[in-house]
Amino acid sequence: MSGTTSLTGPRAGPEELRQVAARVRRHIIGMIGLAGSGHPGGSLSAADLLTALYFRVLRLNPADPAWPERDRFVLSKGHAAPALYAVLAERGFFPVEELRGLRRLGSILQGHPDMKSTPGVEASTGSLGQGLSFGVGLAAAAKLDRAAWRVYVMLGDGELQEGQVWEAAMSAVHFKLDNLTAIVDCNGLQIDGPVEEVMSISPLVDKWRAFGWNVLSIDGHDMVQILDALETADRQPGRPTVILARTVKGRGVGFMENRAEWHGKAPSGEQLEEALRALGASGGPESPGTAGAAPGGPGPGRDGRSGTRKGKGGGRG
Amino acid sequence: MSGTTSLTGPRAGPEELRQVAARVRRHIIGMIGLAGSGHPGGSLSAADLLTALYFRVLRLNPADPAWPERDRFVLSKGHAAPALYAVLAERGFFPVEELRGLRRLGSILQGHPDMKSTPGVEASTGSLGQGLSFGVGLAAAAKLDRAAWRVYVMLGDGELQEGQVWEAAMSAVHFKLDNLTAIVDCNGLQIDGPVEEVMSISPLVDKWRAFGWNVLSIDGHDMVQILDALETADRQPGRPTVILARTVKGRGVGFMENRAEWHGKAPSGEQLEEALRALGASGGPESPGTAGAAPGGPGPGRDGRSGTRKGKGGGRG
Amino acid sequence: MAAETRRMATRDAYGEELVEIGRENPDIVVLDADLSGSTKTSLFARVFPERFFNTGIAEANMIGIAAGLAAAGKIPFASTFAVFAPGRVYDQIRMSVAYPALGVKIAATHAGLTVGEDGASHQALEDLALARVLPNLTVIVPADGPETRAAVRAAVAHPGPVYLRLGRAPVPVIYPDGRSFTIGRYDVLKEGRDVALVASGIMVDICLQAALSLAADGVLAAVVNASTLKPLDEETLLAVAARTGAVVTAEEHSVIGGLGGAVAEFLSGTLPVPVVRVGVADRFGRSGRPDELLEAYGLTPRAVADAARKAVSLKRA
Amino acid sequence: MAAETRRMATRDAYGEELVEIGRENPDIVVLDADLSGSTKTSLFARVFPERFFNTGIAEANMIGIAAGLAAAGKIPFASTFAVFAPGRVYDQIRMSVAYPALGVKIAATHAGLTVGEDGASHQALEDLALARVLPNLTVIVPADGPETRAAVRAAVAHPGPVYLRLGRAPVPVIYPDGRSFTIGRYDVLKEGRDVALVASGIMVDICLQAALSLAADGVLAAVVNASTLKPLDEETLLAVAARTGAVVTAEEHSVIGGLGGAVAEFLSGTLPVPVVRVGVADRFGRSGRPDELLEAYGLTPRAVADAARKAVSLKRA
Ligand SMILES: Cc1ncc(C[n+]2csc(CCOP(=O)(O)OP(=O)(O)O)c2C)c(N)n1
Ligand SMILES: Cc1ncc(C[n+]2csc(CCOP(=O)(O)OP(=O)(O)O)c2C)c(N)n1
Ligand SMILES: [Mg+2]
Ligand SMILES: [Mg+2]
Repeated sequence: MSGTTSLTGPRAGPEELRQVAARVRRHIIGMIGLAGSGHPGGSLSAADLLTALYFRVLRLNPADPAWPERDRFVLSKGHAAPALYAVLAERGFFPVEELRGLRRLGSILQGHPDMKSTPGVEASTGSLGQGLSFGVGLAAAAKLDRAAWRVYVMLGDGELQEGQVWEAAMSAVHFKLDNLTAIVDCNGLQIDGPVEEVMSISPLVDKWRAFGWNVLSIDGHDMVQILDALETADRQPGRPTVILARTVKGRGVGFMENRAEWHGKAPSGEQLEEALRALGASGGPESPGTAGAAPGGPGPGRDGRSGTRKGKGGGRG
Repeated sequence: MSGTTSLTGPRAGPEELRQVAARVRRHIIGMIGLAGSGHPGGSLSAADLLTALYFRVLRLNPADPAWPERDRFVLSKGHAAPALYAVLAERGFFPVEELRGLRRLGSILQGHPDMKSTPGVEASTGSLGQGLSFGVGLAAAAKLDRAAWRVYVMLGDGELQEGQVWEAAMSAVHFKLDNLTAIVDCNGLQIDGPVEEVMSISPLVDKWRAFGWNVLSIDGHDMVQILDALETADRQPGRPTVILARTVKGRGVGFMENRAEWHGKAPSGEQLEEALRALGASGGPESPGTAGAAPGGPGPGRDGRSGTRKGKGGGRG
Repeated sequence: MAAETRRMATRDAYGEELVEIGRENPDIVVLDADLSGSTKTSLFARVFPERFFNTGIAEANMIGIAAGLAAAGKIPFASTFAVFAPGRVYDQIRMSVAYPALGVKIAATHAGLTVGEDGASHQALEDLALARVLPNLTVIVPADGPETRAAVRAAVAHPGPVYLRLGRAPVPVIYPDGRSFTIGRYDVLKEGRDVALVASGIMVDICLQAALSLAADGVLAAVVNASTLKPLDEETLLAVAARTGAVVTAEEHSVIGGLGGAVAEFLSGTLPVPVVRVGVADRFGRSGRPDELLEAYGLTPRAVADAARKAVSLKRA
Repeated sequence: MAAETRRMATRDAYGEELVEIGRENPDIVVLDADLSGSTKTSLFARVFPERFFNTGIAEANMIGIAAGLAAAGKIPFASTFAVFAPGRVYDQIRMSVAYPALGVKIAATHAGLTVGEDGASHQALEDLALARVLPNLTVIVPADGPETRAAVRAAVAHPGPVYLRLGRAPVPVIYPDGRSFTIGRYDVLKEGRDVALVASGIMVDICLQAALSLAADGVLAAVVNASTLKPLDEETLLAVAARTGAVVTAEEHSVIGGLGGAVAEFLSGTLPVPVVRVGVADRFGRSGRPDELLEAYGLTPRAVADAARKAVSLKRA
C-alpha cells in the first residue's frame, strides 16, 4: 500500500480517507483470518469511523504515543480491536507487520485492547460497558488541567444495554464535558441477533436526548457525514455530543454484511480469499511485504483546533 | 390506634387511608427513635404511597404471607424499611410490638428488608438499584403462569442513578410487562444533597418515556392522586407504568422536611418528642399498649380486579 | 493423553442437559445475556422460547430477574461467561440471590485460560474465589461432560443457589454417561500413598497424567476429583491427607482463593500437612492458544509432578 | 481494654489525611458515590470542590472515571462502602484498574460487622477475598488512625492500584502519630514463643487483649499486625511461624479467602504449621450493636484465645 505523509496530516480529504479505510478493512480481514479467531463484523462496521478519527480528527504523535497533548480515543467495544490495530498500524504507531501477531502468544496485539501492550491504545477494554466511564474520567482530567485535548469513545449499539453506559452518560452531562464525543456504531446487531429483537434500545435518539446529550445521526460509512459530525461535535459548548452512526455490520464483505453469525468468527480458506477479493486486492497483514506504515509525526487533527479550544478548559459544573 | 377491618378491605377511602398513614408515620419515627438509628427521611416521604398500596391496592393475605395469588411489592429503596415494616404491622403481618425490635440483634426487623426474616417482605434489598430487576423477574413469572397477580416496585430518585435500574427498565418494556408498576419516590434528595446537584437525573419524564414506559406524574402525598395513578397503571396494556410521585423527604415532621441531614439519622430525646407531637399523638411502637394490628385476611385490593386481569396473563414479547 | 480419548466441552453438556430437564420440569427457566450461542443456552431457547429470557448485554439485570423468577417458584439457570458472573454481578448475586438463598443456578461458561485467544478480559481466573466466599452458595466445578450433566440435575434438586463453572474447550471425558453426582462428595480416581493430587475441572485429567509420570519415578500419587468447591468434602480430604501426608491442589484458576485456598484453609486448621498449589500465579491471562497458555502458565502434568515432589519434600522437612 | 484508650475511626483519619495530601499534591483527586459524609471524603470536597467528583449512586461509573483520571496522570481516591467496592464493581476494578495497573486508590469504609445496625446488606465480610485475588492490586487494612494516615501516604507513593479497607466505628489508637508505614512489612507488636496471633484491622487490638489473657494461662503469644494483606510479608510470617510453630489469624471478615486464607495458603506451601482462623464463619451479618455482633460472631479476645489453644494443641498432635 502507498502510505503517504499527507494521509496523516490534517487535510486528508474524503477520498483519501476512503482509500485508507479500504486498507484498514483488508488488514482486519487479513489479521483475523491469520489469527483464526476474532470479530470481523463489528470491526468492519467501525472501519470508516476509525479511519476518519485517526487520519483526520485526532491530534496524535505516533512517534510519541504518550504525548500529553494528544487526543484520546477509547474503544469501549473492545472486541473491534482489529479495526483499532489496523488504523494504529497505518498511522505509524507500530509496524504493519505486527498485525500478523494478532491474538498470538507473546504478541503486542491482544485479543482485546490492552493499553499496556500496544502503543497508541488508550484504554484496556473487552468487558463491555466500561469505556464511556473511562472517557468521562479522561475528559474530566483535561478540564481540570484546562487542556485542549479531546476525548472520543466508541460504543456498540448492543453495548448500550449495559447500565453503566447510562451512568456514564448521566455524569458526562452533569460534569458538562463538552470535550467528550461518544460514537455509537449502530450496526443493528449483537451476538444473539438483531438488537431490536434481543433487547430493544429504541428510541435511541430520545434516550440520549433524555440523558442530556447533543445527538447527531449520520450514515457511518459516509466520510463526508462522518467528518462533518465529528467537527460539529467539537463545537458544541456545555455538553457532550453523541454521534449515532448507522452502519452495516460486516461492511465491505458481502457474505458478512448484516449477518450476526459473523460477529465473532474468522473467515478461513476460500472465505478469506473471497473476503479479501471483495475488499479489493492484497495489502493486509497476510502480505506484509507490500504494506508500509505511514510515517508518524505530531499533527493537529484539524484546522483552527487550538483556536476554538483555548477558551474551553476548566469549569465543570 | 383503632385498626378496623374496613381499613384492610378494598373500600378504604382516602380519609381512612390518611389516618392509617398518620399512624404509619408515628410508627416510623417511634421505631427509629427507639432503635437509635435508621432512615426517617425517605421512610416518611414514602408513607402515603405505601399506605395506599397496602391498604387499598395490593391483594394480600396477612394470615398467609405466601398466598400464591398475592400481589408483590418490592421496596428497592431498602433503607425505607421502617415504612414497610409499619404498613406490614398495621396490615396484620406481624404484631405492632415487633416494631420495637427494629435493628436489634435477634429481631425479625433487620436494618434493611430481609425476605427470610420478616413475614410480608417480598425481596431482600438495601443495596440500591436491584429491586426493579427483581420485580421484572416476578412479573415475568406471573406472565409465564398466566397469573393475575401484579408487581409493584418502589425506587428512590437518587437510586435512579444506578445503571441497573435502566437495564431493568429497558427489559420490562421489551418483555411487555404490563403487570409491573414502578413508583419513584421523588423527594428530590439523596444522602449528599439535592439529587439535581449531586447528579442530575432530569428530565425524568423524558427518560422513562425514552425507555418506553407509560409515565404518570402525581403528588405523592395526595391520596386521591395516588389511588388514581395506581388504578390507571393497572389498566395500561402492553407496557409497564411508572408513577413519578413528587414527595417531600421527611414529610410530616417539620424539622426533617426537605433536609438531607435527616436521610439516615435517628431523632433523639426532644427531637423525638417534637416529631411525634408533630405527627399528632402517640401510638407508635414506643407505646405498644395502645397499638393494635388490623386483623388480617385475604382481600382483593380493589374492585373488578379479576375481571380486568383475567385476559392478561401469558404472552410476552 | 491417548489420541482416542473422547472429548466434549462442559458447556455443550450443559446446553444439552438443560433441554432434557426443561422437558421434565416446566419450572425450569433459562436466562442469558447475549451469549446464548456460546453458553449453549441457545439449545434451550430453541425448544422453549417462552421460558427463555435474553436480557441483552446486561448481566446485573439478568441476575436480578433470575432472583425474582426464583422467588416466584421458578428454577432459573442464568448463564454468561465466568468472567462476567460472578465478576460483573457479585453484589447482585450477594444481595438478591445468596442472602435470601434463592434457588438461582448460575452456570458460567468460558472459565479459565482455555478461553484462549480472547485474552485477559475474557479469562476468568478469579471467579472461584468470588463464588466461594459467598454464604449459601454451592460451588461446583465439573470435570467433564457426564459430570456436568449430573451436576445440572443435582443443582435442580438442590433448593439453594448454585454456581456451576463450565469451560469453552473440549476436555477428555473421564466418566461414563449417567454418572451419579452428589454435591460435596469427592471421587478418589486413583489411590496413592505418597501424595494426593486434589484437582478440579480440566486439571483432573492433567493430574491423572501427572500421576502416571510420578509413578514412573516411584512416587505413588492419589488423584481426587474435587468437583464441589463448596461445601468441601472434608471427610475425603482428611482421609487422603492423613494417608499421604502431602497434598497438591490443581485448578484452572488463580492460586489465590480457589480450590488451593479452600484446601489450605481447611487442612491447616485440622491436619497441617504441606499443600502445594498449582494454578495461575496471581497474574492476568493473555492471548494465545489454550494449549500454549496452559504451558506458559504452568498448568501441565509436569508442573503438577514438580509440585508433588515439592509437597513430598516438605513433609520430610 | 483500658477505659482511657484514645479511639478514632479509620475513616476519620482517612478523610483528614486526604485534605493534607490534597494540599501538598495537586494531582490528588477524590471521588465518591453519594456517601461523602460517611466516607469522610466530604472534608476534601469542602476544601477542593473542583477536584472532587460525586458520581451519585453509581459505583461502577465512579471506578471507571477514576481509572480515566489515573490514565491522564491524576491520583484518584475513590470511596464508597466496602460492601459496594469491590463487590458492586469487581469487574470494573478488574478491567479498568487492575489489568492496566492504573494508580486508582480505592478507599472503602464501613467494612465488617462493626457497621452494626444497618445489617447484612451493609456489612462487608468478603471484600478482602475479592480484593486479594486481583493481580496488581495492593491490599491494605490499617489497624488504627495513625496507621491509616501513613497508609494513605504510602498509597500515594505507590504507583499501582491500592485497596484500602477502613472502618466506621472508632477503634483504639495503637500507634503514635506519625507512624511510618511500608507496604508489605508487618509489625510484631508483641513477641511470644507458643503461638503467633496474626491480625488485621480491629482484630489487632483484640489480639493484644487475647495475648494478655493467654499469658495469664502461661501461653506466650506473639502478636503481628498484618496490615498489608497483599503483598504478604512472607519473611515475618515465616519467622514467627518458625519461632512459635502455630498461628492464629484474626480478621473482621469471612474466614474464607481473606487474611486467614492468605496465611494458610502461604504457610501450608512453605512451613506447614497449624493455622486456625478467627473470623466470621461463612455467614451473612445481621443487625445489632457492633459490640453485640462481635460477640455473636465470635470476634472477641476469648475466641482468639480459644483458637490459640486449639492451634497449640494441633502442633502437638
Ligand atoms: C460485559 C460483557 N458482556 C458480554 C460480553 C460478550 N460480548 C462481546 S461482543 C458482544 C456483542 C456486542 O454487540 P455490539 O455492542 O452491538 O457490538 P458490535 O455489533 O459493534 O460488534 C458481547 C455480548 C462482553 N464482552 N462484555
Ligand atoms: C448500591 C448502593 N450504593 C449506596 C448506598 C448507600 N445509600 C443508602 S440510601 C442512599 C441515598 C438514596 O437516595 P434516594 O434513592 O433518593 O432515596 P430516598 O431519598 O428516598 O431516601 C445511599 C447512597 C446503597 N444503599 N446502595
Ligand atoms: Mg452492534
Ligand atoms: Mg430521594
